[in-house]
Amino acid sequence: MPLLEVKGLSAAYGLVPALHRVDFHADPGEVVGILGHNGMGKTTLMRAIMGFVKVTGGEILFDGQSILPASVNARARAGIGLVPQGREIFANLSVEENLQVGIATTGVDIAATVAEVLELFPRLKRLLDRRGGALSGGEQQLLSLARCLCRKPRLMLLDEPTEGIQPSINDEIAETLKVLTARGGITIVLVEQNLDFIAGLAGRVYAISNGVLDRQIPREQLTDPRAVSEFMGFVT
Amino acid sequence: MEKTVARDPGFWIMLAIGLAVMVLAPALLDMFMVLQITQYVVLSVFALSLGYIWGFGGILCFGQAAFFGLGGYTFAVAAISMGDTTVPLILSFLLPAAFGVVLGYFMFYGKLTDVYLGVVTMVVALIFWKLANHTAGPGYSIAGVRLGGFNGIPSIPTINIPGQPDAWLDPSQLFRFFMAVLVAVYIALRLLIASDFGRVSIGIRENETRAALLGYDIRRHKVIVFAIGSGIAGLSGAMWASYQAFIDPNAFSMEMSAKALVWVMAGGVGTLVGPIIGVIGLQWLTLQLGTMELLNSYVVLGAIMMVLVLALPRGLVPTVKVLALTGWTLWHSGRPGTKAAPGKAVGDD
Amino acid sequence: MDYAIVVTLEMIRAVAWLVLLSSGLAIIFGMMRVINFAHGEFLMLGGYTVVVTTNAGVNEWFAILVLAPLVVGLFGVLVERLVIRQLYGRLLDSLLATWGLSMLMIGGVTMIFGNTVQGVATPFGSLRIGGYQIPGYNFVLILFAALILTAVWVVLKFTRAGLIARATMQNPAMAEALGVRTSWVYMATFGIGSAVTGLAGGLLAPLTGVVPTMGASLVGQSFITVITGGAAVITGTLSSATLLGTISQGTTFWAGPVYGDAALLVAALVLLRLLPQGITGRIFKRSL
Amino acid sequence: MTEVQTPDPGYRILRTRGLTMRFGGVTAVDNVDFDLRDGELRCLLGPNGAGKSTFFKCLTGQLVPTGGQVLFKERPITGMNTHEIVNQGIGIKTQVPNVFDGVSVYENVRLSARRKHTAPMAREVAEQTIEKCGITHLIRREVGQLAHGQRQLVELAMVLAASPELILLDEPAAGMTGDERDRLAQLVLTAARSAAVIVVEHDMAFIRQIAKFVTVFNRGAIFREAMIDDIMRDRAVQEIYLGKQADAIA
Amino acid sequence: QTETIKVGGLHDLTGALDMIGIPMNQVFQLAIKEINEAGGLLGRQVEGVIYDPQSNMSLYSQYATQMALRDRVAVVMGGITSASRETIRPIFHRYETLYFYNTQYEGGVCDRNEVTLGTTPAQTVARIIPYAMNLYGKKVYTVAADYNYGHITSAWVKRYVEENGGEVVATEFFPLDVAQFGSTISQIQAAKPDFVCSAMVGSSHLGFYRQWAAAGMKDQIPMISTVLGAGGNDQIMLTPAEGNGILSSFGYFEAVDNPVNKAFLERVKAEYPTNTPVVSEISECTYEGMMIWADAVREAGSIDRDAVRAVIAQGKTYDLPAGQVTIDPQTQHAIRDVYIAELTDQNFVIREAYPQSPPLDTQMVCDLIADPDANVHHEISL
Ligand SMILES: Nc1ncnc2c1ncn2[C@@H]1O[C@H](COP(=O)(O)OP(=O)(O)OP(=O)(O)O)[C@@H](O)[C@H]1O
Ligand SMILES: Nc1ncnc2c1ncn2[C@@H]1O[C@H](COP(=O)(O)OP(=O)(O)OP(=O)(O)O)[C@@H](O)[C@H]1O
Ligand SMILES: [Mg+2]
Ligand SMILES: [Mg+2]
Repeated sequence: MPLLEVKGLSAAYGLVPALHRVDFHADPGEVVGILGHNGMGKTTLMRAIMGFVKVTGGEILFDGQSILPASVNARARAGIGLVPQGREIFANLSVEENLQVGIATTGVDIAATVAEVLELFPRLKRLLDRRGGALSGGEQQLLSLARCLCRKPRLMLLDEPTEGIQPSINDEIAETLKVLTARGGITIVLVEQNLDFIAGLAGRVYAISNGVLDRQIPREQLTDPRAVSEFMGFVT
Repeated sequence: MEKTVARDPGFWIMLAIGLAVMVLAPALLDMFMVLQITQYVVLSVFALSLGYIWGFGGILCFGQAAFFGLGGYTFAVAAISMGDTTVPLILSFLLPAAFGVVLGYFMFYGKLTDVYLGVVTMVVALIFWKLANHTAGPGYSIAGVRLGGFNGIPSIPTINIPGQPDAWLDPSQLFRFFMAVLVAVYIALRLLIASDFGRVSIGIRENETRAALLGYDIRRHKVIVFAIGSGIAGLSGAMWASYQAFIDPNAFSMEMSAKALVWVMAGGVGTLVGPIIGVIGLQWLTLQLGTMELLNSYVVLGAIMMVLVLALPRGLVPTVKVLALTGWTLWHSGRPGTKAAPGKAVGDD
Repeated sequence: MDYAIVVTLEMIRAVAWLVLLSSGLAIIFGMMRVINFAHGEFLMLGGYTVVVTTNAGVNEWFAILVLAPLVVGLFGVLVERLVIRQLYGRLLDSLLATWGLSMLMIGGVTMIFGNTVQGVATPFGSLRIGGYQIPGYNFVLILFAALILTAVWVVLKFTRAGLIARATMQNPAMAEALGVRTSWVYMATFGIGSAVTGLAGGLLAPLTGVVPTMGASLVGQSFITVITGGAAVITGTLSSATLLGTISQGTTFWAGPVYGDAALLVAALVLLRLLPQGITGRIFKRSL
Repeated sequence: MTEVQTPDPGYRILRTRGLTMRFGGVTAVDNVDFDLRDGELRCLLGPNGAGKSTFFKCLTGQLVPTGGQVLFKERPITGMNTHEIVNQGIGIKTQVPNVFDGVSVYENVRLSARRKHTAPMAREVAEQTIEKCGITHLIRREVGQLAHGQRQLVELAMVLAASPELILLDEPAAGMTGDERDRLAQLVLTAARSAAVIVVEHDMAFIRQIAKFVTVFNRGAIFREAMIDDIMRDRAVQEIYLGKQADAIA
Repeated sequence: QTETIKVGGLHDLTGALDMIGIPMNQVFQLAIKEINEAGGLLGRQVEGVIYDPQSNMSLYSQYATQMALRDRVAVVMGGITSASRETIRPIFHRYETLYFYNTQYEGGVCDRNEVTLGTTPAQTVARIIPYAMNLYGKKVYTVAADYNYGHITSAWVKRYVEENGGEVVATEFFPLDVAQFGSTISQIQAAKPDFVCSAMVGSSHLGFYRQWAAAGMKDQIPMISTVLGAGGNDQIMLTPAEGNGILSSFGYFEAVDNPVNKAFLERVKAEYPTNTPVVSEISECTYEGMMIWADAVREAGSIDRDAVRAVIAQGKTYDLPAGQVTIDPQTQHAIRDVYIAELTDQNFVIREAYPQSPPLDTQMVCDLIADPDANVHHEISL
C-alpha cells in the first residue's frame, strides 16, 4: 500500500485554480521527485498535502486514510513533515530552540534526538546559540531540514531543500537522505530544480505544468536539461 | 495602465456627492440636522487624517488626538485673543504639522516602528492630555486666554468671514464651509496619493528595506507624511473647537485617538471614503444609543464593535468592493472552478 | 531617616504595582502579540470577584488568591475561544475587538452590579516606621509581584511550554507543521495571562475599591510598561516597571502626582527613543 | 572626475579596504580588501555562512561595518545611509526577495524606474524591463501572491529598471529550472555590458555560464581570487566548497 | 387630546459620572410622575425627554442642541460638572430654553436663563471650616481634585482657614485618574496637620480614603470633605471602618428632619423599591428644580420661558425636602439651609444646621436685576 496517495486533487486561491486533478502516490521508502517551472504549482501541491491550502476537490490518503479533514498539526503528528520554501525559521529562537520546538511536547529524549540529528548536519553544531534570524541563507536551509528530521517523520515534503546550499553540502544531504530512505523509515516527496540532486535521489519524477501533473519523466532523461525542459514545457 | 485620479469614476462620484450635500443639505434639512451633519463633516476630516497616514503611509498612530487637540487649543487661544478666526485656522494646521515634523523626526530618525511607534504617539497624546488637565490653576494662560484644565476653554468664536470678525457664519454657512474643507482635503489627499510621492509612501508601507534599497529616503518621507496627517488632524481639531464653541482635554484623550482608529478600521484601511463612512455610521449609532436609555449604551456599542471586527475584518468599503468584484466574476464565469480551463496558466491574464 | 525608608518602600511598592498591573498583559502581548485593550476590565473583573464574593461571606484571601484568578482565567479562555481566536496576527483588529469587549464588560458589570459596590477592608493593618505609618498590605503587593514574576520565570525556563508558545507566536503556520496544536497554546496562554491579571485585580481591590470604569486609568500604565519593557516577558516587565516606577514615584514625592505621572510618560518616551524595541529589544536580549 | 571615462587601470568602481563586520563574537566579514573594475562581472562564491550576504549588506549600508572602508567610484561611502549609497548608483537583489507585496508587479518596477527617470520615461522603462525579464504575463498581479521564482524575477526587474552602475545579485538563480536559469544568465550578461556586476550564487551550472574572474570567500575573508577554471581545479576550494561538483566539471 | 409639555433631563447615565447622574435621573422622573399624578400642568401632561450624554462633553453639546431645537422642551434639568454646564449653558441661552443647574459647584454663574439650586462654597465651605477648626485645631492640609472645582474650593478653604486664624500647611492637587496615594499619605504624616480637608472627586479618589484608613491614619488625623456625599453613593462605597467620622457639609442630607422630606423619601422608596437611590443634595435639588418650575408654570399660566422666568425672579420661598428654599432674584441661586453632618456607618448624621444661608460668593459678582442680559461664568477672585 502506498504511504501517500493523492487522487484527483484540485486546489484554488480564492477563485483562481492552482491545482487540477493531481494524481500520484509515494510508496514507503520511495523518493518521488516533482519538477516544474516557476509558478506552476509545486509549492501549492506541497502546502495542500500539509493542509495549508484549501482543497477544492479530490482526496489525499496517508497510510490508507483520508487526511483531508485533519488539521495541519494533526497531519504533522501523524508523521508528515514539511521543509517549506522560504525556510520559515523561528527568527527569534536560537538554533537549538528551533530544533526543539517540534519535539518539545512529544516525550522523546530531546537532547538525544537533537544530538542525533546534529550528527547529520555538523555545520549547525557551532551555531547552536545563534538566533535563527541571524543565520545565513544556507544555514537557515540546513536548519529547516534538521528541524524537520528531529520529528522523525514518515513522510517528508521537501520544497526546494537545496536552495542556497553550497554544492558540497548538497552532496552530503543527498547521501544522508539516501541512507534514511534506504533504511525504509522515510518516504520523500521532493520538489527540486537541481537536476543532479533529484536524479541522484528520486525513483520516479513527475513534471507539473500549470497545476497539472500528468507526465512522468524517465530517469535516464534527467541528466539532459533539454529533455527535461521538454517534459516541463518550455518557458513562454 | 496607471490609474489616474481623473480617470477614476469613484472619485467623481464622491466629489459629486460631496458637492451636492454641500449645496442642498442646508436648504432641505432643518437646523438640527444641519448641525448634526456638520459634526460628521468635522470628524470626517479628523478620520481622513489618520486614514491617510495609516492606510497610505503605513504609520500606525495611536495618538492622533494629540494633533486634534493641539489644533483645537491653538485655534481656541488664537481666535479668542485675536478676535478674527482666519489666521487661527491656518495656525491650527501649521502648528500641529510643525509638531508632527518634530515628533516624526524624533520617531522615524530613531527607527521606531510598529507598536512601539503606536505607543510613543499614544504616550505623547497622554502627556498632552495630562498637561491640559493640569492647567486648572489661574497661572495657566496663553495670550490672556485661560486654559481651564479639565473644564477646558469655553466661548470659542464661530468661524467668521476673513477680516470681518463680527461676520460670523450662521449654522448653514458654517456647514457649507466645513463641507468645502472636507471636499478640499479629500481631493488633496487623492491627488497626493496618486502622485509619485504617494506611491512611494505605499512602497514604504509595503517594504521599507526595498524602498531604501531603491534610494528613497524613508525617514524623511515618513516625516512628511506624518506631518501632513498631523496638520489635517489639527485643522479638524480647530473646526471641532469652533463647532462646539468649547475645547477641553478630552480632545487629547485616548478615547478620541481610539475613535479615529475605529472609524478608519470600520470604514476600511487603505481607502479615503472608508473613514468618512466610519464616522457617519458609528457617530450616528452612539447618538442613537444615548437617546434610548433602555440598555446600557456601553454594552451595545461594545457588542457592535466586536461584531464589526469579526464580521467585517477589512472594513466596510473594501469588503463591499471584494463582494462586488466576486459577484461580478461569478456572474461572468458561471460556477467557480469549472469554467477556467486547466490548460490556461494560473495568473495568465 | 524614617522618611527615607518610607520613600524607598513607596518606590518599591510603586514598582510592584506596575508589575502587578502589567504581568498579565505582558504574557498576552509578549507571547501572542495581542493587545488586550480590555486588560483594565480584566483587572476590574478580578476586583469585582473579590469584592462581591467577600461581601457574600467568602474568606477574603480565598477570594483574592483563588477565586479572582479562576474567574478571570476562565473568562479569558472564553474570550479567546469566541473572539481572539479569529484575530491572531491581526494586531489592530484584536485591539479593536478587545476594546469593544472592554466597553461590553463595563456596561455589563454596571448593569449587573450597578455603579456602587461596597469595598472590602484592606487586610493587615498598618506598620509603624518611626513617625510614619504605612499599610502592611503594601508588603503583600510587593510579595505577590515577586511571586508572579518568579512563577512565570519558572514556567518559561523549566518547561517547554514557553518555547512552544514563543515559536507559535513567531510563526504559527510553521509551528502547526511541526505538530504544535497552536490553538491550545493560544488558549492556554491567554487563559494564564488572564488569570494573572485576575489575581492582580483581586490584589488591588482592597486598596482602591472597585467601580466598573476603573480599568480605563489602569490600562494605559500597564500597556506602556509592557511596551517599554520589550519582547521579554520577565526581564522586560521587571526592568521597565523598576525604571518607570522609581522615576514616577520619585517625582511624585518631589513634585506631586501630576508630575509623577508625566515623568512616567516622558521616561517611557525617552526610553523608547533610545531603545526602539523596548528595553529587552537591546539589552538582556536573550533573557526570558 | 574626468578620469572616470578613461579605462585607467587604477580606477576601480568599488574598493573595500579592511572591511570588517562583527556581530558580537561572530566575525562575518573579516578584513576584506576587494576591488572591482568598471564594467566587470564578478562571481562571488563561498561556503554557507562565509559572509557573502553580509558583505553585500555592508556595501549597501544595510549594515554599518564595524571596521574598514568602502569606496564607490573612489569616494568613501562607509557609514552613509542606505538610500544615499544606493542613489550613487548601486542596485541590489537581496537573498530573500524584498518586494512590495501589496501592489502590482508593474507598480513595483515603476517605482524603481521612477527614481532615475521622468514619469513618462519611467513607465516605458518599467514595461521594457518587465518584458526583458519575461514576466509580462504577470504585470498586473499582486506581487504578494506570486510564486517564489516569480518574485525573484520581479526583484531582478526592479534592480535593472533603475539602471545602476553597480549591480549586486545575491543568489538570483535560486529556485530556477534549467531554461529559466539559462535565460537569467543571458539577462545578467546583458546587464553586465552596461554595469559592473557582482553575483553570489551556489548554482554551479549558472556560474559556469557567466563567470570569468571569481572571488571565493571563506570564513569572512577572501580565500582565492582567480579565473573560474582555476578555481574549479583548486583543491582547497573543492575541499571547502565544491565537493564532488568539481569532478563533474573537470 | 392636548399636546404634552416636554421637559428635558440631561444626566450622565453611563460613563465616569453615572453614579451621580443615575440617581438624579431617577428623582427627575419621580418628580414628573408626581406632577402628572397631581393633574399635570395647565391641563397637559408632562413628558420627560431624557438623553444620556455618557459623561462626554461633545454629547452634552449635541443633546442640548437637540432638546432645544428639535424637541423644543420647556425646561431642562441637568449638567453635573462645571464643564458640562459651561458646555450647555450657552446653547440654552442662545436657543432660549430655560435651564436649571442643580449641582453644588464653585459659584459665579450669572445668567438669567439659568436657575442654580446647588450650594456654593460660601454656603458650605464657609461653615464647615470654622466648625472643624473649632473641633480639631488650626493646622489644615488640603487635598483636592485637579480641576476648576478643586482649585476654587481649595482657594476658599485657604481663605476661610486664614480668616479664622488658622494655617493651610499644604494643598495638593490630584488628577482625577490618580488612584495611588501612598506618597501623599506619607507627606501628610510628615506635615502633622490637625485635620485634613479633602476635595477629592470621583471613583479613583475613593482610594485615598481607603489607603488612608489602611495606613492606620483615620484614628490619628481627622478628615473633613467638601464633596464626599455630594453624589450620593460614595459614602456607601466606603466601609464604616474607612468612612466613619468624616465630616461633610451640604444643603441636603437624607437625615434632614422635616415631614416634607420624610414623605419625599418614602415616595422615592416606593417608586424605586429595589435600586433605591441614596438621595443627596444633587438629586434633591433636581426634584426642587422640577417643583419650582412647575409652580412657576402654574402661576404664569404658560410655559413660555420669559413668563416662567418672571415668576421665578420674584424671589418666592418654597417648602421642600431640604427645608425652606428661596430663590435669590439677584443671582437666581438658592438661599437655603445648610447642614454639617458626620459619616457614621455609611449614613450622614446631621451635627449642625445653618438656616437660610445666602450664596454670598456669587452675590459679590452677579446682579441680574441690574444687568438682566448677563451671560457669564465669573471666576470669583478671592
Ligand atoms: N497566496 C496566493 N494567492 C493567489 N495566487 C497564488 C498564491 N500563492 C501562489 N499563487 C499562484 O499560484 C501559482 C502556483 O504557485 P506556486 O507557489 O505553487 O508555484 P511553484 O511551482 O512553487 O513556483 P516556484 O518554483 O517559483 O516556487 C502561481 O501562479 C502563483 O502566482
Ligand atoms: N546579525 C547577525 N548576528 C550574528 N551572526 C550573524 C548575523 N548575521 C550573519 N551572521 C553570521 O555571519 C555569517 C555570515 O553570514 P552571511 O549571511 O553573510 O553568509 P553567506 O555567505 O551569505 O551564506 P549563504 O551562502 O548561506 O547565504 C553566518 O555564519 C551568520 O550566521
Ligand atoms: Mg515554489
Ligand atoms: Mg547569503
